[in-house]
Amino acid sequence: MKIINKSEFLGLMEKWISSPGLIAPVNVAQTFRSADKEKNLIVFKKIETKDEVLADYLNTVKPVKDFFLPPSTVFDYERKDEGYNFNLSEVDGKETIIFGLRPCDAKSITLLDKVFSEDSEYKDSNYAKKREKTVLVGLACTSPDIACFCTSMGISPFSIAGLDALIINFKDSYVINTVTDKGKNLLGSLGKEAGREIDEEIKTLEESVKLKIKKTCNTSKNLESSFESEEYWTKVSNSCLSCGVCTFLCPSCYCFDLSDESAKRIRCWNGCVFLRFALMSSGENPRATKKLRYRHRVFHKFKYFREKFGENLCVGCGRCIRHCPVKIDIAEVVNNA
Amino acid sequence: MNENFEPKIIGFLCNWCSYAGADLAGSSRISYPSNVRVIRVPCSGRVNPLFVLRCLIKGADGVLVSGCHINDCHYSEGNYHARRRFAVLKQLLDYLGIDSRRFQMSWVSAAEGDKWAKVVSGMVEEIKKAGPNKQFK
Amino acid sequence: MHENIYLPNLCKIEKITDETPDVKTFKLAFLDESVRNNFTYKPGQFVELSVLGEGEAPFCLASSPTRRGFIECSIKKMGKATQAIHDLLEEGDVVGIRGPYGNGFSVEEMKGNDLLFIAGGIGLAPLRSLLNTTLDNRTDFGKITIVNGARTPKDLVYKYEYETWQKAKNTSLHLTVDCADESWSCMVGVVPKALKEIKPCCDNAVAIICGPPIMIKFTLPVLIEMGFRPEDIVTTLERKMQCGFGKCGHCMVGGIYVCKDGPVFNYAQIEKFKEEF
Amino acid sequence: MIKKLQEEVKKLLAEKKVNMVIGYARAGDAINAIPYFIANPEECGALIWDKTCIYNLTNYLIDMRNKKVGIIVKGCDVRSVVCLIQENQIKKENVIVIGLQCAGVFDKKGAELGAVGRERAAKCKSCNVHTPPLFDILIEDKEMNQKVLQQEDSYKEIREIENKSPEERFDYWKKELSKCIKCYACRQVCPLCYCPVCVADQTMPQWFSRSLSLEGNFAWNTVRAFHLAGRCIDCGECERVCPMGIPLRKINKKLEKEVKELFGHESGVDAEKKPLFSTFSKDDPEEFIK
Repeated sequence: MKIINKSEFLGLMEKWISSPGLIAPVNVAQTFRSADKEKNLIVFKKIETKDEVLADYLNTVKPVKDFFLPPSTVFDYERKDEGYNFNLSEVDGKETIIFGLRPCDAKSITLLDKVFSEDSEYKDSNYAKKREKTVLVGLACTSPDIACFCTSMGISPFSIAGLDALIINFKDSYVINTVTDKGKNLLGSLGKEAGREIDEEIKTLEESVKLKIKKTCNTSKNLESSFESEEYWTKVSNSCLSCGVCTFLCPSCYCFDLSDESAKRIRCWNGCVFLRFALMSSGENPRATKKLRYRHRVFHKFKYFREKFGENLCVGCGRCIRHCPVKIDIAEVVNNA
Repeated sequence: MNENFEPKIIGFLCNWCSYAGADLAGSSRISYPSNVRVIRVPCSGRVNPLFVLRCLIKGADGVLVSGCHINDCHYSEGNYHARRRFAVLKQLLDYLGIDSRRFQMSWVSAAEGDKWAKVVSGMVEEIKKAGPNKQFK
Repeated sequence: MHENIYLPNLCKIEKITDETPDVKTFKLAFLDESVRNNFTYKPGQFVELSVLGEGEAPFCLASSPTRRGFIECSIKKMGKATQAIHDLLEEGDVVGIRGPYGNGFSVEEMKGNDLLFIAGGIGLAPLRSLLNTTLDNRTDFGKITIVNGARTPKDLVYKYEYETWQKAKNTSLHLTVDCADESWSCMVGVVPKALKEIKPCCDNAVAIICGPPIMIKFTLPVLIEMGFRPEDIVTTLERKMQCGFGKCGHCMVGGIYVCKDGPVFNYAQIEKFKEEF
Repeated sequence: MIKKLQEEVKKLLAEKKVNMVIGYARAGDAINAIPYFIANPEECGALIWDKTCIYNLTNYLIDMRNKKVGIIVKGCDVRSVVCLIQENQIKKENVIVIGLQCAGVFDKKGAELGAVGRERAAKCKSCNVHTPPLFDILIEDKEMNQKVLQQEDSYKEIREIENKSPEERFDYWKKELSKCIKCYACRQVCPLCYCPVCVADQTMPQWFSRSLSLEGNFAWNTVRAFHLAGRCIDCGECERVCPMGIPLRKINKKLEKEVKELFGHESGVDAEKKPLFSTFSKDDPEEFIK
């Protein structure tokens, strides 16, 4: 690990704004809710000036998947004499740095990689190109809230899975932990060796932050037995509104919708909790009730994805609990299944 | 405003009065600007505010809804409903920042060919002042 | 296959035949020479046909891979995309084709068995692809029985091929309709009832069913009663599909992506799906 | 107050007058409240009532149209029950309304942190229905009557926006509405958004773009607000649930103000009155018509 004082690091960040381009969490709240005193709406945004970048925040509302799997135009086309010619909205392949994402978002990117870039047969070329061209510089999480449960999902507030480098806010300086070679050639040459006792302090700091996380999610439990229990899943999904908040804000939910409009094909987000997600044009809907839909969401995250890829499709970031209009708690649902 | 800007105006004309009025204006050779693309509807009450919204958002420079005068309506209450509906829509569009001159409403009976010409030329003048609708490009 | 998995290949519509008032069969040829030559597929696979600007929808390939140079899709007017296909497309127009997707029928394993084709309405399309493939190398397969049901006589598709199927070696064709009209001479009644009358023998036989879920639901027990083993009953699952390559999530049944791991499953696999299909 | 509420609900369920009661219960994190569906009388102990009970539960009546249901409502929520009855979506004899006298609930942040003394929700500052206008059973709040509940002018922010110039207004709304991610939480939470197929989901015809372009977002939020003109009862749920913090109430309140000024119509007050757009009056204003 290396250590560098804050002002030097911020100076470096300013350089990033111009050279490869920097994306970081910014508070874009203009008038959040008409009466809320705290005006905070934190999202990833392209940075123009240095002071926009936030130092202390819990997490962004929209996860970093919004950058890799954005709701966007896939291609547009115009008629040619014999047919059509397509102009693909290709990724411009420009280098970018994403700073300030939390370890839970970074872990979710490794889960999305399994579906979109590591699938040899059907690889999403745009996604893969963006992944190559982007350097993920995470910021360790020091103040989790009651909805976080990343520790039960195999990661921790300081974990480096999916990151190219991790920055830890340590007293009055930053500790840099470079992970991949992308991270190394961006930050490798910086700061001086941290030395053993700082490593120890970082460890204890990590343990103390871990203790702050009270919520647990028992993922080793075999959900299979509860699949049939009509009564449990009805009780749990009774208050669900079938809106898209949990699936859209979830960093690892990747279901999408392809649709054609006037002169372009667009891909936008979709979620299995919507009523019309599995509705067929013949009018049949295999998942017509809230119970079936919510049960499918939980099983896809905590059973089906694990059977196929070996890991749960959840990183414990707590967004779906924090932003659910009726406070449905997925960790509780899994624990009591 | 550049002079050669020809606004595109969508006109929803009720079949029994305004459409006949416009037809009368044509047959009695009254000259008026030809910017209004007329869509014939059974009654001004048939016009769904969604049509007006979709026209404006898709880039039309102006929308005109024209129907029978009050208690001339062939279906007796179509224009009452339209009047109430579009009074609210006009306020909403204005509140959200869409230039209020872009959506207008008028009563033109089957005998008022000249009034139709006046309404159209008046509206074209105003939309020319308002300029092309680039808000949603 | 394009580098971008969402990009379709362009196809020209060579021929449109009206099968029934709401079903049309489109004969398509790829514009791009190289694609036309090495576009290979298995019976039972499907393609995503898109009318650019209107919409895209999955359709099974009704033509047999043994007859090269063109592909055929039979399309019933149901939703937005199919409405656009039926109303806007004429011969000579260009459509987009993505695919082939899905696992298709495992023709190799069916070699040497008797085949029982059970089709309901537009369900005959994927079976026609398999049927013509088996007829083109007829000697590899045993006895073929075809049971084709529809609601009314004018809902029967591919009438022009019944002749050739009837006359093929060791093949019997049985037609049945739910409600007949005056010109109807063959059986009347739903497919399960017709099956009971025909009583196909079940040893060393594979049953392939395709049609509306209601028909599959009532035909399966009849087949089990007749002694067909669940592994020998093959059917296609109907689900909403959009991407076709196991990512968009619309077609999931349990942990299975029907578009990529299916749509052809045998009944033993389907029983394991906890979610009722 | 909670004791009395629990007894009333237990009595209702025991006498089989209703087969389910919808109320509030404490969430797993012991801070938030969650909607709670009770079928057997023993579970009434879990019922709670305090400032974190911010949800408008009438939304769940829509999927229970043919069952006899008891519902626990605050003053502002019960107006949506009246609206639903007005629009023949639910039959009054199927619903038993348990009204609560309410002195105001937390705003979204307050409800999540459960902090005492946290700011009251904006809608409560200008609330004039502390005692529900319609109820079958009323649960009084003894201390509430003494408190002087001052009433702010609820259209203050609306006037601020009205005084801006059209360009400024468009820029303000363009910035706000471009944040929308079309999760449709505002539609799913609203008790008066019950269309089987929403205009936004229709494909034949597809009214406006599904993409998050300015055109798509503007169209969606405008149509949603217009469909609630003269119906919205200002329960504030749409603004509360919006994850992107778009001030949706400011659009609905504007329409509520216009509808009151133009036609003197107030939503959800009297069950016999016809909804705004299904009737008309001879002397509706028409100076905007040429």
